[in-house]
Amino acid sequence: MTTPSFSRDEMMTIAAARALGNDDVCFVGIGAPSAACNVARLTHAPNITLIYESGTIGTAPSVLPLSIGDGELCETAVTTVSVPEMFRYWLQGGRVTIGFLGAAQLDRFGNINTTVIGDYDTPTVRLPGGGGAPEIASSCGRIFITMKQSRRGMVETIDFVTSFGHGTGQGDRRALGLDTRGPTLLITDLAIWKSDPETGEFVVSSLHPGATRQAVVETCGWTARFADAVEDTPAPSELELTTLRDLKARTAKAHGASGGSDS
Amino acid sequence: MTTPSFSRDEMMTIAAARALGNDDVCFVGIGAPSAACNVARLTHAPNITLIYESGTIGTAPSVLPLSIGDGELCETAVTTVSVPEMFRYWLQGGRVTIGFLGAAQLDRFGNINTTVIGDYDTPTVRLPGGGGAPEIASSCGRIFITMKQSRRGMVETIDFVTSFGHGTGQGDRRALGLDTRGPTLLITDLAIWKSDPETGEFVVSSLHPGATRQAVVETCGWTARFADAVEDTPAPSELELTTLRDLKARTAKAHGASGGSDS
Amino acid sequence: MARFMTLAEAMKETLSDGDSVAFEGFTHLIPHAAAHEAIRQGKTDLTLIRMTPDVIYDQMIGMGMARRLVFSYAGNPGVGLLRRLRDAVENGWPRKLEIEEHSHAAMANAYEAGASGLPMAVFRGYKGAGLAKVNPNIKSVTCPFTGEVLAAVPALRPDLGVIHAQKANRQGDVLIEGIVGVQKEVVLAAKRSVVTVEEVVEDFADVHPNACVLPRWTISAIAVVPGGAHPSYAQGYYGRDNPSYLEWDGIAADRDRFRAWMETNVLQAKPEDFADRVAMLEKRP
Amino acid sequence: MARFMTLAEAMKETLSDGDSVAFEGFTHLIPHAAAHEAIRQGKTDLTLIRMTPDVIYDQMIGMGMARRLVFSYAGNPGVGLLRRLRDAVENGWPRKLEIEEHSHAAMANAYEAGASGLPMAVFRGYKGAGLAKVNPNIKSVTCPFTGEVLAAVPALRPDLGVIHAQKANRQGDVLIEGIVGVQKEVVLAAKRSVVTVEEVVEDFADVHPNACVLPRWTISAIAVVPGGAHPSYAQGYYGRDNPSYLEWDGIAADRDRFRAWMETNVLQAKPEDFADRVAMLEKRP
Repeated sequence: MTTPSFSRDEMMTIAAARALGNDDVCFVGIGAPSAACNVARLTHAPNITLIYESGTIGTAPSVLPLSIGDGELCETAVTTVSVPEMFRYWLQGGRVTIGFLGAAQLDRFGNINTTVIGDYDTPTVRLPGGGGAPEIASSCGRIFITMKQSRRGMVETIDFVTSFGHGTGQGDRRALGLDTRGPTLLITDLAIWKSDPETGEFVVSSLHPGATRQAVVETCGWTARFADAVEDTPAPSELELTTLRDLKARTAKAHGASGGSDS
Repeated sequence: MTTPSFSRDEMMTIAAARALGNDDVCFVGIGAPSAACNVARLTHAPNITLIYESGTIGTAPSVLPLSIGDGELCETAVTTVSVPEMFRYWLQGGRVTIGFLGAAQLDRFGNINTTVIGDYDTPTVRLPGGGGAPEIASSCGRIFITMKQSRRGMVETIDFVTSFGHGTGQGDRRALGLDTRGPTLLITDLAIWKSDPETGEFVVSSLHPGATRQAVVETCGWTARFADAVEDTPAPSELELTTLRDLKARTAKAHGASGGSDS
Repeated sequence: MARFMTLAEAMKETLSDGDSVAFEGFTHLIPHAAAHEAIRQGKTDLTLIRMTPDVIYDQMIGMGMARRLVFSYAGNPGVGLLRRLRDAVENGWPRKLEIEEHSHAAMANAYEAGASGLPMAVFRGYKGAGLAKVNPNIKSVTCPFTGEVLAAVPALRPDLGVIHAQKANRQGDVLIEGIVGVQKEVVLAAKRSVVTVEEVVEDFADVHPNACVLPRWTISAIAVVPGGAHPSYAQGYYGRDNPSYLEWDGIAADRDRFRAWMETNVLQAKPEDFADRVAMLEKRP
Repeated sequence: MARFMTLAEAMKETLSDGDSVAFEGFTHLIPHAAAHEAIRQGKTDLTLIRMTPDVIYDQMIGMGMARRLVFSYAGNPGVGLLRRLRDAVENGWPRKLEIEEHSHAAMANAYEAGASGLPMAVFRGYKGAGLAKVNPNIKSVTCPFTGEVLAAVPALRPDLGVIHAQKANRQGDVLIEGIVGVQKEVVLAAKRSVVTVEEVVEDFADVHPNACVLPRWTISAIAVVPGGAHPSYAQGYYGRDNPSYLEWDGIAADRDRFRAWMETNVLQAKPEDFADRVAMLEKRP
């Protein structure tokens, strides 16, 4: 077994960064990979607009925030607005092209649970809840989801629909009056999954270096589908990796050894 | 005939100023007597809060503005907010104790017309319209009206209800779900009129120096009612008159000879 | 994404005959230069939207450019009535003008709803007011929690929003300070937007974090037009030219005098002329 | 009208058992000192309202002060779950906690509606979301113009709103800068309000005209508590004390350790202690 020059976590973050473009307006909610967004900004997408739900618009932090409301976000932002304005004018106003969400539980249709494990009224585990996710999922042009693969996280049926993806398949969004595209991309530590335009299901479209089909299947609670032609995710470039590691190093230095959490 | 040491206009403005208190939050709409509000602020009510609908809160102009959005209002304000916020948080929020309104036509129940003379669709005279008046009339704690008396302005029936006073009498406001008091005071160049708590009609409660019952009756298009005990409005004090005249002089100097309009 | 261009290019690219357009400004920062450019380009059949149509809409209406007016207070601020508007409403000159009339609260809420991507604005208003009887776009919704009946009006979503602002930075972000009115809302509510600015600066490094800034990607076109708000004012740049507002009352009182004034001061003029018009005005802090 | 008083007096005068209260702050300016004072005063049966209940609500819930929680995201920012809150919801310790759960958009809109004097907030939300099925306070209204069905939630009108801000002037006006969250809205929406501030200054003469300022007559009580947001931060005064947030995860994990920590650091402490806690923190620009 060779020691890779990068970790799975790093690959996941860099694959997510690559999916972002210069013209994107990206809503970085709680739990979302602000590392990915900032790597994109520091590499191929210098003009990307990053919005954190605390009200900071067009922010460009030199270190990763520990929370979605760190002072650095405000200090480097184009403008900082109130939270009601953020949700009314900016998110609901339809100005955000990409919303990033994480998940405690995810199903194959991109429906997400971050509310409870077990029954809502008598939960086994009370999770933090949805925060901005229900409206991020409906108002952003597209939704990107990032999470590490596990059978506990990627499940056949989620316990609670915190935010709506494609419901039980394509067409469900339109039936609810949603004209945004919903989850189109799932980036894990093993693969890139894309939403099938016909069924709304996530389908593996690219495997990260070193990841196998078997590893994907074994760490996924639903029956994983693969595209006809599964591609190989290019390994992180020198620039990508250096940018990410420098960002993490600056963050650790600024916040102490504990720094660098994405939430 | 003696020459009074003050004009009827000055008496009207000063009588209106006296009706305002230190704790009042006063919404000074278009056409309203900002002279009265500022005389109050410069004499007995230094802590009165003046709000202009342009968004300026707690303003303290040294000269009278020519418009409700003069720069001086912003420069001297505690804060300046957007116009949507002004109408949502501040006016609709129920924070304004007194709204000042003027009128092209007024009836005895404090209903006001500033929209059209004649029919709405084929008007004889197209007036500017209501601006903030419809919601000022409903959202402020009390409404004070100032106008010069004339049979053309104080009429039996107004052509259009721009803003609602007491409708056809007391009880009509409550029937509409309004829990504010509506017009309680009418200050003219001849008299102070108060709203009868029983009928909602304006009743003359005080005659200005030199004004007679006959003059009031002759310049009012409805049958004027007088209180059982009609008082004499005290003549302007030296301080009141000096304050008003200094304000007007500063205003004329700042804006040129044309300055000093209240609208 | 904001592109810097001349005012002539900006209005040509963004405004078409038949469009709905809001030239907004609340006494402060009224986009006179942009309105004059639209007049020079002879745009027609417009639906003009504005809380406080004043001199510029009196001019556009008098030139016969407007098919319809959506508004809440039509006056010459500090002076009185708008005489070209009156002539259009009372006499149909130079053409008939449809009007949709609201209160300030309704218009402000309707812009806010437009900026918020909502189809309607909900507020407590129009209680007992005559406008609710003559304007079919004033409806109501009932609160499902309290049963209270609230007013509802359609959101305003103009094809084009036009404002004047103090400055842009090189990236195209726009800063508005002082009486900010509904300017942010109209840009966010509109499908396209044009902003004229007094100047372009390198960056906004020292600006207050909560100042009113429109990010570059919310704006279609920026044109640098010093003095472009004249005879309105631009806080920090120049004061209000009150005599011009008073003078307008006389100009607008007579159809021929109006036409002659427009020919000289608008049709034969250029955006660059605005800088001269404010040169002698007191600089406001 | 704002009156200056001690924090102990302010909380005693404004908060009663059984009240609904919102201690608001969005990562920035969280009113820790005020929450600790409420804990010392042993208030009980409270309905706690907040978009992002974090450490202070974990503490109040762990002390058994809360009957009900209205919220949209319950986490320790940058760290993880709230262990006292979980213990209350999952095990009813130290008492059962009713919850009313919303999304951020709903809560932000509900505060905005409260500040606006409306009975409800209307927004486009909860489409397909599970909360709409379990929270009876999520209803809908239909747009009378387009037929679109929009979400409606009751306005938030707490008995008391509590915030921390950078400064007050001598007259009692309050200035909030940076990430302003829903702080203005909660003060305007609440029946009574308490503001703790870092300092009192003579006046705000040099402040930006559109900065977030709460006029004195919108506030009930102001208490000067330097460091009163610790371990949250106050832009311009001190940075966030991240280790304290991490430490909380361990403290809250164990009921006994929690009780002991509260005894030492809250029950036996004073508002004045907060100044010491931020003395060593980096000053943020």
